Parts: sequence; C-alpha cells; structure tokens
Amino acid sequence: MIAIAIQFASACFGIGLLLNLWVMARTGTPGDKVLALDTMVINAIALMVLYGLSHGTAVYFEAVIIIAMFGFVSTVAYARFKLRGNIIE
Amino acid sequence: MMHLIVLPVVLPAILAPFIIMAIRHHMDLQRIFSLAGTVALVAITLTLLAQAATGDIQVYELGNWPAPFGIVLVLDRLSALMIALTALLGLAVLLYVIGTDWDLKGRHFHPLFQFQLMGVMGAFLTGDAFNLFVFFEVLLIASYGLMIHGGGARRLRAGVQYVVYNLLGSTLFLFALGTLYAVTGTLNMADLAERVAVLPADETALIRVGAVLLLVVFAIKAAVLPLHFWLPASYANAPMPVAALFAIMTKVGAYSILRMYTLVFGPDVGSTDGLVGDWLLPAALLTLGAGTLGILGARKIGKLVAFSAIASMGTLLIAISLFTEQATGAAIYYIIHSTFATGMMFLVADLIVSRRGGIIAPGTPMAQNGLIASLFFAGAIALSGMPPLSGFIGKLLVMDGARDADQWALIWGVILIASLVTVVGFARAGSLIFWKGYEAEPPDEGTQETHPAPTSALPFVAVFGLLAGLILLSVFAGPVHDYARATAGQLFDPQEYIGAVLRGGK
Amino acid sequence: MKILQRLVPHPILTVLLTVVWLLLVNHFSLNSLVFGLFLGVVIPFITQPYWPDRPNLRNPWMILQYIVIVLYDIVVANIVVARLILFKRNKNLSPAWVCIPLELRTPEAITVLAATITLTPGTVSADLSDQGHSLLVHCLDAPDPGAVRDEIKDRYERRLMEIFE
Amino acid sequence: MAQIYEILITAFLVISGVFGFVGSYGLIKLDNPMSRLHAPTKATTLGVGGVLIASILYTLMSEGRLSMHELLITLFLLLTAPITANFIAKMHIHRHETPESLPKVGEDQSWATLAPEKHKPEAE
Amino acid sequence: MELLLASAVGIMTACGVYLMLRQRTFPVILGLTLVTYAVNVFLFASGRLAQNLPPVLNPEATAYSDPLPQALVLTAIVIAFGMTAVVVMIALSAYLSARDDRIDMSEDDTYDDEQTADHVDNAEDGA
Amino acid sequence: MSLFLIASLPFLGAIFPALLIRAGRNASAASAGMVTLTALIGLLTNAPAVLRGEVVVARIDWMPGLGLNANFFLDGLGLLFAGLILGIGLLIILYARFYLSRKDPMGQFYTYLLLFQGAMVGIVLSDNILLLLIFWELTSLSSFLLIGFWKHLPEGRQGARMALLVTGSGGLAMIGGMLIIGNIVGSYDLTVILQHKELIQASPLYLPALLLILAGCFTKSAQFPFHFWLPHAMAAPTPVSAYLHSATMVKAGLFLMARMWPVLAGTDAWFYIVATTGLVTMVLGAVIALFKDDLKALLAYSTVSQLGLITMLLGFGTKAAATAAVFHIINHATFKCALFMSAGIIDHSAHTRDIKRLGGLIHLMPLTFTIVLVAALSMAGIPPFNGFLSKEMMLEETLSAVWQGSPYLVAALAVFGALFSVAYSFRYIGHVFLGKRRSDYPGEPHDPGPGLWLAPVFLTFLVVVIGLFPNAVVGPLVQVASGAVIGDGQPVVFYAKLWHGFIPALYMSVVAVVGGFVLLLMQRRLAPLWDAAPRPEAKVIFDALVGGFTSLSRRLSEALHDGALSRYAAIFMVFTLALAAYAYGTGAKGAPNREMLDLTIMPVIGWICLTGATVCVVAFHRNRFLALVLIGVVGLIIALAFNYLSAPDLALTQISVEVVTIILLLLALNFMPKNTPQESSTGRKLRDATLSIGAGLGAGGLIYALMGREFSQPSISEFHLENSYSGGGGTNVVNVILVDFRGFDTFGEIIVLGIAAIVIFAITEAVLASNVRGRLLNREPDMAQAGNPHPLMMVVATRVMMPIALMVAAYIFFRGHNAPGGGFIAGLIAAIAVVMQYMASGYEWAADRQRVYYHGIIGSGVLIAALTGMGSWFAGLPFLTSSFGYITIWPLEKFEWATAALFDLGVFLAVLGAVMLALESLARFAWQPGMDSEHPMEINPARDDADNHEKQEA
Ligand code: NA
Ligand code: NA
Repeated sequence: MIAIAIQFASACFGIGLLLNLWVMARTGTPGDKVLALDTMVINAIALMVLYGLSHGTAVYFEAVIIIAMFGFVSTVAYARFKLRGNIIE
Repeated sequence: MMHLIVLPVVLPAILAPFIIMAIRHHMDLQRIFSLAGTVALVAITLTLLAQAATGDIQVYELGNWPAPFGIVLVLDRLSALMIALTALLGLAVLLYVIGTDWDLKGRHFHPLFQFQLMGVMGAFLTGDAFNLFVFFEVLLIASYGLMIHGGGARRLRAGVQYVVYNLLGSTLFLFALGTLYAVTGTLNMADLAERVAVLPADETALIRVGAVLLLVVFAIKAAVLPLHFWLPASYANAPMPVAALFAIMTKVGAYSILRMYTLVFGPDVGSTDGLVGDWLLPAALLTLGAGTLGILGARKIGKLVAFSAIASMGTLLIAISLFTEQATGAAIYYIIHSTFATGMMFLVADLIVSRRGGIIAPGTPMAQNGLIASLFFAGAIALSGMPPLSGFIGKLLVMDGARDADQWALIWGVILIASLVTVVGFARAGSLIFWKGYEAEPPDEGTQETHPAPTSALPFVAVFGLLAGLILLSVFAGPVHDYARATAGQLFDPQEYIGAVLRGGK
Repeated sequence: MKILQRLVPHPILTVLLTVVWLLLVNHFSLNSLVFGLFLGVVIPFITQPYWPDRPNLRNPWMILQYIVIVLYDIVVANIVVARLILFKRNKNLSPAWVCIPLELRTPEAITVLAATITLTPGTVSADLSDQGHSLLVHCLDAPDPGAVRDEIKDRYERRLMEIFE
Repeated sequence: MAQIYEILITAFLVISGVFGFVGSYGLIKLDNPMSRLHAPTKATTLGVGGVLIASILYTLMSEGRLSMHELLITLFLLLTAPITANFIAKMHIHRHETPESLPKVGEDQSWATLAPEKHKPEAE
Repeated sequence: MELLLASAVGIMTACGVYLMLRQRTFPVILGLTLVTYAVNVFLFASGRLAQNLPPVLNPEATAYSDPLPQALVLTAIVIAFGMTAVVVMIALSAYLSARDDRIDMSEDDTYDDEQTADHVDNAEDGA
Repeated sequence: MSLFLIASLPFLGAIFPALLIRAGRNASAASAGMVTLTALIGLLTNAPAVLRGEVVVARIDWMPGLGLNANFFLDGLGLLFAGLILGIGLLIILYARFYLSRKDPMGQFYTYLLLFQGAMVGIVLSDNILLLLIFWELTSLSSFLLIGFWKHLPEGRQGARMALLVTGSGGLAMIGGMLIIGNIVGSYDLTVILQHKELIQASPLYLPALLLILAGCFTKSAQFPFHFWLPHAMAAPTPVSAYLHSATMVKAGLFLMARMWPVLAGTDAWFYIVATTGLVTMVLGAVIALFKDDLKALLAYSTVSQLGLITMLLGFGTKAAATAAVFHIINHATFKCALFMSAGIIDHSAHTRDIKRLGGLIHLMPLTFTIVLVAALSMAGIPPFNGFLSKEMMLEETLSAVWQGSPYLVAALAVFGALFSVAYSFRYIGHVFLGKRRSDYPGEPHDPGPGLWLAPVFLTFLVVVIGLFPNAVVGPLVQVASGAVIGDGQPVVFYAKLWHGFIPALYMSVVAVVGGFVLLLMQRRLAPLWDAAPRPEAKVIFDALVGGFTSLSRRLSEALHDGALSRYAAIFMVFTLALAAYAYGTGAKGAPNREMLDLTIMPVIGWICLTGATVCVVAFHRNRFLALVLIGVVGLIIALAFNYLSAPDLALTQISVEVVTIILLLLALNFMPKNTPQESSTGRKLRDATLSIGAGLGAGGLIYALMGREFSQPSISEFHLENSYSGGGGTNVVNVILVDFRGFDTFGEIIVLGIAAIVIFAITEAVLASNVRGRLLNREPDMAQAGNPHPLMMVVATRVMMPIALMVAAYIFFRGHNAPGGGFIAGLIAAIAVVMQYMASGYEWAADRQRVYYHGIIGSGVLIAALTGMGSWFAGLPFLTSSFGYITIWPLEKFEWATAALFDLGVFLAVLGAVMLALESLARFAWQPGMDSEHPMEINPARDDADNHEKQEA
C-alpha cells in the first residue's frame, strides 16, 4: 500500500516537474520563470524524500536539506537581479 | 631523504599561501621569499636530477597507499630533467621580473608564479592520470592569472580566448579519463600500462578512443597544428616574462605525450597501434611550417617569438612522433634547448618592447641597443637552429634521429627549409629593429654608451643566465645527450617503470 | 551579566541551534547534546555582528499558541486554495490587493507577520510601504478585501504585538 | 498498529501528492501572474510537509525510533517560502504595477518597491 | 536507464558545443557550463550506473556503486567551478575594458600596442 | 701549437677588441692583430710537419652519440687555407685600423672580424663534417654582421640579408648533403669519409648528396646562378670586402669542393655540374665586370669570374687541374685582396668609386697606381706576375676538357672569359689612373699613409715574388695542398714556370690579352648597348621573391590565426571528432555484456526535464537572464540524477556549486549586455549545429558503449571499498577517497580554487585601477531599478538563517567522513550563509562586519592542508599519510579523531575563503560612492520611530 502511495505521490510531483518545465519553455514573465524554478525545487525536494522513503534510507537527507536551503538563495538571486540588476549592493 | 621528491610540489604550495596570507602588502618581502623558494627549488630539483641520473626510479606513495590505489609520484630520468628545467627557467624569469618591476603591476604575481611552478612540477612528477589532470588545472589556472597580469583590454580579450580554449581541452581530458577508467578500471599510469597491454581484443575500439582523446589534450598543450591556435595571441599578449615562463608549459604537453605514449600506449602495444605516428608526424611538420610562416610574417615582436615557440614545438614533435629511442633522445635534448631558447627570446623581446614598443618597424635607436641587439641575435641563432648554440645541435640530432624513418627526406627538407625561413624572418626583424633606426643619424660610438641604462642589471643577468644555459648545453652536448639517450632508453623500457611503481615502490 | 550577554547574544537562538543540531544528527546522545550546545554558543558568537539588534520575546506561551494557530491555518489554507485552483474558473476568481496598516514596529515582528500571511489562506505578503507602516497583501480570491485585512490584524498582528512589543 | 501506520502514511502520501500536483497545476492554470504566485507557495508547502510527515511515520514504523530530522526541512521551507514569495511579488510589482494600480499606502508615501531611490549615488 | 543517461550526455554536449561556437562571451560561458555538466555525468557514468547503492559502508549493503568516479567527479566539479569563475571574471573585465564582448578578435582591431602601454606605465612609475 | 688552440684563439680573442675599445682604437686593433698573429704563428709551428707530408690531428669527443666530435686535422689544404685566412686577416686588421672612421664602432668591427676568422679557420681545420657545418654556418652569420656593419646604409642591410639568405640556404642544403654522406659511410669524420669513395659514389643517394653539398659550395662561392649576392655585399666596408669577398669566405665553397674532391669528384655528374657551372660563372662574371662602373662592383664580378675559373678547374676532376686550382687560389687571394684595398684607398680619398668620375689618378696617387698596376696585370694574366702562371695552367687544362663530345668548347669559352678579364683589368688601370687629371673629383685624391698602403704593398710584393719564383715561394705548399685535394697518397709534382715554350696555352693567352685590349677600347661604345640589353636584374627578382614570400606568409599566417576563437574551436571539434572516429573505426568492440538498469517513469521525467531545459537554454540563449534560469533547472535535475544514481555526495556538491555559479554569473551579467544579438548566418548555424550534433553523438555514444560493458579487469575502487573503514577510518568511501586515498588530488583541487579566487581578486584590482573605474562610477543602470534594495523581511530571515546554515555546515563537515558531505560542501554552505548576508544587507554593511580577510582564510586553508600532509613526515611516513583513532572522555561516548578531518578543515577554509573572495571581488565592481549605508535595511519602523522620538524631544 505504502509502495503504491509512494508511486502515486512521486507521479504527482513528477508531473508537477513537467508542468513547471512547460512554464519554463512557454512565453511568460521573468517572474513566472523564477517561480517555476522555485516550484521545481520544491517538487525535487519532495521527490528526493520519496525516493529515500521508498528505499528506507536516510542517506539522501543531506541533499534535501541543502536543496531546501539553496533553492531559496538562487530564487532570491534571480529576483534581485530583475529588481536591482545588482544582486549584492 | 625520501621526501625530497614531493618537495617541488609542496614547497611552492606552502610558499604561495604564506605570501598571500602574511606578506600580501609587502612587495619586498614577497620578492625575497619567492626568490628564496625558487632558488631552493633549483637546488632540490638538481639534487633529484643527480639522483635520477643513476638510473634508479624513485616512487613516492602519497598517503602511504600502494599504487595503483593511491597516488604516486615517480622520479625517473625524464621527470627529473623536466623539473630541473622548470626550476631553472623559473629562476631566470623571476630574476627578470624582479629586475624590471613587472611584478609590481599587481600584488599577486609571486603567489601565482609559485602556484604555476607547483602545477608544472606536479604534472611532471605524478604517476597518476587523474592527478595529472589536477596538476594541469593548477598550472592552467595559475597561468590564466599570470597571462592577464597587468590587465589591459587586448590582453584581457586574448585572455578570454586562452581560457576558453584551454577549458575545451580540460573538458576533453575528463572525457578521455572517463573512457580510460571505464575500460581499464584504473588510473595509475603504470597500472594502465599493464592493463592496456593485456586488454581483450574486443575492447580496443574504446581504449583507442580514450587514447586518442588524451593525445588531443596533450597536443593542445604542445601546440600541435591544428590545435595550436590558442598560442600566438595568448603568448603575444601575455606579459613577455610570463610568456617566457610559459615556454615550459608547451613542454608539459610534449612530456605528457612522451610519457603516455611510451609507457601506456607504447609502440609495442597492439591495441593502440597506429594511433599516433600516422598523423602526429604530419601534424608536427605542419606545425613547424605554420610557426615558420608566422615568424616571417610577424608584425610584432611578441608574435614573432610566439610563432618561433610554435616552430620549435614543431621540431620537437617531429622527433617525438617517430617514437624511436634514438629520436626520443634527440627530442629530450631539444626540449632543454627549446625551453631555454624560447624563454630567453621572450625576455629579450620584453627588453625591446619596453624600450621601443612591440611593432617590428624602424624606430629610433633604444638604450643599450648594441647589447640587446646581440642578445636578440643570440636568441635568433638559437631559435633558428644555427650554430654555435644548441639549436643547431638539436636540429642535427632530430635529423639524425629521423634518418631511419620512411619520410626522412621530407623531414629533413621541412626542417632545413624552416630553418632557413626562420633565419630570414629573424634577420628581417632584427635589421628593422636594430639597424634601420640608424638611418636618420649614423651611429656614433661615443654617444651610444652615454644613454643611461633604464633598468637594473638584473634583467640582463636573467637573460644571460638563459644564454649561458644554451651555451653550456652546446659545450656539454655530449654528457647532456648521453643523459637524454639514457632517458630515452628508460622510456622505451617501460617494464622498469612499471615494476618500480607497482612492485618495487617504496 | 554583560559578559554572558556578549557570549550568548541570542539565547533563544542558542536553544534553537542546539535543537537543530540534534535534529541534524537525528540521534540523541550526550555527545550530540554537548557538541550541539557548544556549536549553539559558538556560532551565534561568531555571527553576532550580523545580527546586532536583540529582539526580546516576552511571552513563550503565546509563541506556542501562535504556532499552533498558524499551522492549523496553513492546513486550511491549502485545502481552500487547492479547491480554488482545481474547481473554480479563473474568471470567477476575484484577486485583490489589500493594504494592511501596521501597528507592529520591530522588523522581526513584521517579518513574522508577513511570513504568516504568506503561509496562510490565499494571501501573499507582497510589499512594505516606504516607511514600513503598511503591508501590501495580495489575495487570490477576496471578494471583500476589508474582511481579509481585519482578520489578519485580529488573528495574527494582535498576538504578535503581545509577543514582541 | 502497523496497519494504522500504513494507513496514516498512505494518507499523508496521497494528500501530499495531490497538493504537490495542485501547486504545479495552478502555475499554469491561473491566468494572473500575481495569482499564480499563490499556487506553488501554498500547495507545495503542505505537499512537501505531507511527505515529510509520512517519512517520520515510516521511520517510526520500520525502525521504531523517532526520526525528526525531516522537521528541519519543514523549518527551512517555512522560513524561506515567504521570502521567495515576497521577492517574486516585488518582481511583479516592479514590472507590472503602478502606484495607481495598487491600493493607497496609508500614512506613508509609496510602496517600497515603487519608491524612488533613497540613496541615489552621486555621479562623479 | 543507460540509454537515457547517454542521450542526456549527448544532448547536453551538443547544446553546449553549439553555444560554445557562438560569437559572444556570455553564450560561450553558458556552453562551457553545459559541456561541463555533460562531462561530469560522463565521468560519473564511467563507473557504471547503480540505483540506491550509495558508497557509504553499512553492514546491510550487499553492493555499492563505484565510489572512485564519484570522487573524481567531485574534484572535477570543483575545478570546473573555479575555472568558470575565472573565465566569467576575465570575460567581464574584457568587456568592461574593451566595451566589446565578442569572443573573436581581429588581428587589427586594436593595432596600437598595449605592450608598450604597460611599459610606459612602468617607466612613469619608475620616474 | 695545438689545433684546438688555433681554431679557438680567434673566438676567445674576439672579446678583446670589444673590451679594449675603451682603451683606444689602437689598443683594440692591436689586440685583434695579436690574436691573429698568435694563431698564425701557431699555425706555422705546424707547417714543417705538414710540408713533410704529415697530417697533424687533434681530437676531442664532443657528442659521440651523434658523431659530432671536435676533431681537427691539418693537412696541406688546411695549411694553405688557414695560412691565407690568418695571414690576410692580419693585413686586413692593419688596413681596417686606418680605413674605418672615428664614427665607426671599431671594437665591434674587430670582434665580428675575429669571429669570422675563427669560423673560417674552423672550416678548414675540421675533421668532422658536422663540426665543419657548424663553422660553415658561423661564417654566414658573422659575415651577416660584417656586411651589415654600416647599419645606416640600406644597401648594407639589404646586402647582408641577401648574403645571409643565399649562403644560409646553401649551408642548410649542405647539412642535408653532409648527413647523407655521413649516413652512407656511417661516420661523420672526414678522414673516414675520404676513404670511402667507392661506397659513396655507388650509393643511390650520391647524386642528391652531391647536389646538396654543391648547393652549399656554389652559394658560398657565388657561382652562377647564385652569384648575385656578392656584388650586393660590397656595401660592406672595404676591409670586409677584401677579406671575405676576395680572400676567404667566398673561397670556402672552393675549399669544400677541394676537400670533398677525393670522394665526390671523378664522376660525370661532378664534371658536368661543377665544370659547367664554373665555366658559365667565369664567362658571365667577366662580361658583367667589364660594364660595371663601380670599382668594387667591377672587382666583385671579377671575383665571381675568378671563382668560376677555380670551380671549373676543380670540376675537371683531373689532378693537374686540381693543382692549378690550388695555385690559382693563392694567386687570386694576393692580387684581388690588393685590388680591393686599393679600391678602398681610392674611395677613401677621392670619395667616389665611380669609374666615370675618376681618371688621371696616376698623377695624384702614384703609389696606389703602382699597386693597382701590378695586381691588375696579374689578374689580367700578364707575365711575370703570378696570375699569368695559374691562368696559363688553366687554359692548358681547358684544352683537355671534352664537353658532351665537343673538344674545344670549353677552351673557347675559357678564352672568351679570359679576354674579358683582361679587358676589365686594364679598365681598372686605364680608366681610373690613366688619362688626364680631372678637376671634379668629389674629394682630394692622394696617396694614403703607410697604415693603408702597407698591406696592399705587401700583397703586391707577393704577386711579384710568386710570379718570379713560384716553385721556391709556394711550390711546397701547392704540392702538399694539391696532394690533399687529390687524396690518393701519390706525391704531386708542381712545377710552374713563366716560359713553357709556344704551347697552345700561350696562344690562347695572347689572344686573350690582345682581344681584351681591343675590347677595352670598345668598352665606352659597348656600354650603352650593354645597359640597353634586357637582362634579369637579380636583386629585383630576389627582392620580389623574398618580399612576395614574406607577404604571402604574412597573409597566410594572419588568415590562419585571425583571432576568431569560434573558428579555432570549430576546427578543434572537427579534428577531435575525426580522430576519435578514426580510432574507434580501426578498433574492435565487443557486444554489450552488462545488464542495464530498468527503466522506470521517474528517470524518464527527469530526462525530459533535463533535455528540455538544455534545449531551451539553446533556444532562448539570446535572453541571457532566462538562459541562466534554465541553467539552474539543468543543475537541479543533474543533482537529482546523481542522488537517484547513488551519488549523494555529488548531488550535494552539484547543487551547492550550482548556486554559487549562478550568483557569480548574475553578478557579471549585471554589467554585460542583457541580450545576445543575432549575428550568425544560417550557413554558420548549420555548420555549428552539425558539429554540435556530431559532438553530442560522439559523447553520448561513447558513454553508452562504455556503460554496456563490464570493466575488463577489476576496478581499483574495490580496494577503496575494502579499506575505507579499516585503513581510512570512514564509511563514506567517496570522502575517504577524497581526503585520504587521493588526498593529493584534493590538495590540488583546493589550490585550483584558491588560485581562482586570487586571480579574480587580482583582475578586479587591475580593472578597478584602470580607466574602467571611472566608467563604472558613472554608470547608469541599464534596467529600471526597484526601490528598497534591502527588504526588511529578507534581512531578518537571513539573520536567522545564517547561524542555522552554519550549523548545517558544521554538521556536513563533521559527518562527511561517514555520511555524505565533507569539508568542501561545508565550505560552500558556510560561504552561502555569508553571501546571504551580502545579498540581504548590502555589500558595504556586510563587508564592514567581516573580521578575517578572505585571503587569509584561503591561505590558512591551504596551509593547514599542507601542514597536515607534512605532519606524517615526523612519523617517517609519506606526505598526506592519515591516521585516526578513537577517544573516550567520560561521560561522553567514544568519538573518532582523524588527521583527515584536519585536512578536511583546510579544504573547508580554502573553499569558504575562495568563494567569498571571488564573489566579493565581483561585488566590488558595483560599488559606487554614496552607496554606503549604516543600516542593513532601509525600512525599519522601529529605528525610524526612535529617531523621530529623539527629534521631538530635542
Ligand atoms: Na505562501
Ligand atoms: Na515558496
């Protein structure tokens, strides 16, 4: 049961990734693109936790933590660039 | 002392961060330390050279892990020679740089210089293919910094090209290493040699691809046509003393070809048969041709010397591409010559550029015209392979080494004609630079000496040092050539190396 | 006391960090606790130049209460928003901007409020006013923006006033 | 007991999957750029949260110990999500909004993103 | 799986190479980045692929993925980062100095000799 | 005196003139003279032995490996030539002392002269052909310096370069020839080679070798068609012309022909090539000489002609001819050198060498006239001077030469040439000295002081003495020299006499003299015809050739190296792909033998995202910002893939490096154009696309092929897996490899990173010190900027995040040895924690709070790593040997310590410092005055309210 649920959740987040990619590829504002990337990071986090879950291992935990932390930094950097041009001022 | 062999890497690796940390703002202290370190390197490498000359191969197992599982440094005749050459050239360049205040154009010359030495030393000493990659990167990234030392729009643009092209090479290096590892499961060069030798027949296609990609990487460094394009603009736009130091970098490429294609993919290895000689020889001949044309057509001194560096690599690679013991002996002699000669000529070029600009055209006579003219003349003699300097002997050796090759006539013809064109090119440049300036006013022996010397004697010490190297190389051509032949013998008997690394190593 | 304040500039942070360490290690032991505490003291000490102000939190009980409320609201928010996205047509949505005048003054408090707004029902904190006295909030579907403003001020800002000021 | 765990875990996973999907779906479904911002920043929070809770429960079930480090991930997300949303909103305001299209500021002059530069560097 | 990875390497290489052949420094750097990704994955895959066999020793594991290429790729990533940083910086400085971000230089676009300029500076310093 | 000393004395002595010039011109000249005299005396000490028929040898092994040895030998031929070189050299040194003006750098002149002299002596004494080649090329080089001595004369420079090119190219050809000979014989020693006539002449390579060697000889000796350089070399000062172009250098070619005569001569090829060339040169040179108005040009062409004569004699291949050749070499040296010196004297005082402006000098310069009279008559072959003797021998030899079946052709042409020699010789006398004294000399012609006339008078004296007493004066010398040329060990009989009776040669001589006299009378009328006659002007052709070749190579070289990196890169791609395809195609590849992983849906989705984003990067690359966002996607998916494929360490690294890279690129993009213009043509895009697809197929295909097969032998990583815990003390094998098994790689890697940061910092300093700084300060942003650069929320959040991030960094660091992580990633996390502060609160504010310089952090990191590595030395173990153990301190559990952690700390610090230094340097570009802010956030109601409160109170 859990296995199927994991499959289901993975599929959901996976499709989410594809939808995000679609936003990336079609025309849109820079804000949309950054938002899509940010969402991809979230989906990626979920997928990695699910992967760890499906194999019953915590060895991928560190990667998730780092992605959670760094996804934020790059999103802010992209946004700052569009807002100010200069991301460190 | 067993740790001596690792010192050429570790000493600059400690010195450079120390300079960065502690004495970043004290140029005088930087100079003292940098110089002291380089002198020490000369002493160390000469000691190692003396040790290697006995014929013993020393293996240093880093981290105390046996090969092929850990990384080893290997000191054989060839690597000992190369590191000694590096140290000597480095010392000359450093003296020159200090004497001309080139290092004052930024605060990081000395650390970058030390790192550059470290990278080159490591590349020559390492016995591990991936570690070779790492040291390539060390020497490259330091060279990027040195190349754009002083800044300026054109230099920076040339710097972009230099970096980008070399990054292509670095990327290819990884592709090659991945391929080699995927086929053989090892990275140690001696182990690679053993495994490649017994490779099953159905693995040859892939190992051949890996081998050839690796060769391309080395050929970039060695400036083999058509992979030499990065060199002219980079060297001509780099600070000339830095370009002088870079004379050893092309040798890293040549060294690596020699090492890998005698040890791992040697002429007797069936699976990689026919990968090198078939095209490297024509490529080397064309390289020599391209360099020579460039010498004749150069408009600037920097380009003139850069192309002569290419030409001299062409000659060297001709010898290497034959992959016979005799020709390799010639190549090793020629490496020494080419390093000193190219280095010296770049320094002379800087003396000229600093006094009258870099364009090869008549101008007013410069300070110390006669002295610099004689140095230029000496450098030109060396680079064009005219007697009495070692270039002539080197050229004879290469030709002599090619006499049993099928294409001996072609090789001789190209070398001789290239030599002639080089002579003409240098004569043209020299007479424009040094003689034509006198058209307006005939020379006057009295007044010529009254110009105050614009710089200290140190630059000339450096140039004369390299010239002395060339002279000694000619005078002691016999012993040097004996060493070179013994080195070639060692290269063509890889079992000794393999045995030392994999079985006798301690 | 001064020395202790110097050494442990943000005591709550120290506690938080120790907890973070224990979570990271994911294995409670004396070693972890000692080491976590050690780092929890050292790291704020090193980084204190970057956090010169010292907000004082007054009411720990209120903090816990606030957290529970927010978590509950987040769950609700997600369901609401999911319904909006899945089942409501775009043209039937009425997005709106809302200006929320602030009584909170400390940056930390304003931040927590803004974060809460963003994490809860159909609202996103978009901007501050140039003196920091108003907060600009975007609502996904707010037929009555005034109600949203009042709810935020009542449900969150009031509690935060008690905690921070 | 295990049964309950399984059901709980499954439930959390399914819920999280649904919300995760909704987050990304909203991103392409909603037609207003500011509205789009709501979709991921809300739905995925619970989406990931659900997975994390499932993971905690799973460890509890299979190893019998409370593995709480997933909470850290939640902590990070809760800490950062508002900031990223704030920045993306600012991007939108900067590009698409004017002082007129936004509500009145109240006692202050303007919204910060649209405010004229305070410390305009002196050109020399 | 292997096919997916190989084709991804191929596509990243192709796209990277295409960008590297553009005429402005910025796309070239982007291309380098892509090619770097490709080669890192390539090098990684030289140890063959394995799923959920991380090379972290534990008593229950029956097999591990090849740790060596992973270590190599790690080194390669770091080195590539350093290289990218430097090339970005040089490209930026070149653009700011020459007001031109073309990667190609023509032989005579700035014929006046900069080497001379170096030394003029030098001479002035000395004076 | 040892031959080594004789050969090296001029070289060693060459520094004296240059040094002693400060002591005065006499000192300089005297030193040069002393050196030469010493060498000459040294030579003469060996003369008795040589004249007895012995061969004096001196050998040193220089490069036995190559066969290049410093072997010298002195036989008759060597004695003759060395004597000429040193003897005439002495006279030239004397003459030059008075010839050169005050303005000429005399020290330099004598130095060059001695260098040249040494090279010449070396040639004639060498017993090793490689050694000989060295001296041979040295003469080309030193003569280049001598000819170009007057730097201010364009003719001098051009003449020098022409001489260098022509003689240099001949020399290079000769290298080829000599090496062939050496290979045939198996030795480069002359004495050995000279004993292998049959072997050489039977070799299929004989003809190429002969041609190559003769190319060297002919160019050096100005034989047709290489004769043209010699007249142009006359731009040199007259002592140089006299020395090089009459007595020595041009005779080097003759010397070599003579030297190699025993093994090369005697074949048809030799005869037809050498004799014909000599004959043509003799005639042609003589004809041209007659019509030259410049005295030195006349002498130059006469030299060409006389050299042709000697060449022809050598070409005959008979003993008698060879003997005649040797004899004429001596005679020509004496009279021609005297004539050159006299021409210099005339030039010196009359300030012109133009025959048309001279005449009647006999009245003003009687002494000079006497010299010229004797020397020129000798040259014309008038008895009783020495020229007559050898010329008559020559004419006699021509009679026995049969050219393609024509018995008299050679003789007739020889007479024809002789006739012209008589004419130009007489012309020198007649048109310069005889006739009426003129009033329009550019200078004041007068006889010179003894310094200038002593040398020519001595030579003239020799002309007479040899003419009168040939056998007594030079007989033994000619005999031993000819013996050496012929080389068959048989004694040579030389007996010259003025009167042989009415032999055919005499008639021929008479015809020549009478005809020559008549020809001279007609010269003034023939000259316009000659001038009008169309003929190739060698210099024009030569210049056109050299100029054309130079500009062709320039164009080729510049077209090839046109600075277009994109083309270089394309060539690189093509070349690499072609080679790889070739390598693959020529090898064998087995079928896949490895089971592949199953395909599930997640990797497919990842694949779509990855390739989709990658393709989008290309499709949208003109929008640089968007391309960067897409790069972020690619990086993210790759991190996922690494994780999926069991490489958590790589995922961690990838994602953290990714962020820093993006920040870096965004920082840079701020100052660069935001869009890439559309520039490539469709054709070019197609080309690039083709190449890219090729590269992609190559890379993808290669890795697919590799993954399909097992390792051919077990991978070394099995050892790493086995020994990681027991030997390295860690369970994260990747990390143990990084800090232990292959710690040296990591050591290099952090150095790369450190250097990168230093380089970036250095560039920043250089650029900000240049005029770019002004532009940056006045820069207007190219995009509208939003207000509130440092939003309150961000500042607050990062204040909380920073300690937490550092905590995570600490965790990643300490866990690294046993779980994914390590110093490198920890360093990146810490760096990003700090960068967040920069981004949130501003560069200025954050930088103010920085306590340790990033330089120092980098330096200490590398030092810690290095010192950790060196620590093992104290245990007598190699660099980077690690050690670990376990400690138990009550009440704590046991914990591990490892030196590898210390090493990893170095890594951590280096990475942290490097990333920060790089980012901070880039950030400095944006700094503008007025940007400094004392507050981290612009909007802070708490602060503002407090301020307002204070204001109200005040
Ligand atoms: Na939210
Ligand atoms: Na978010």
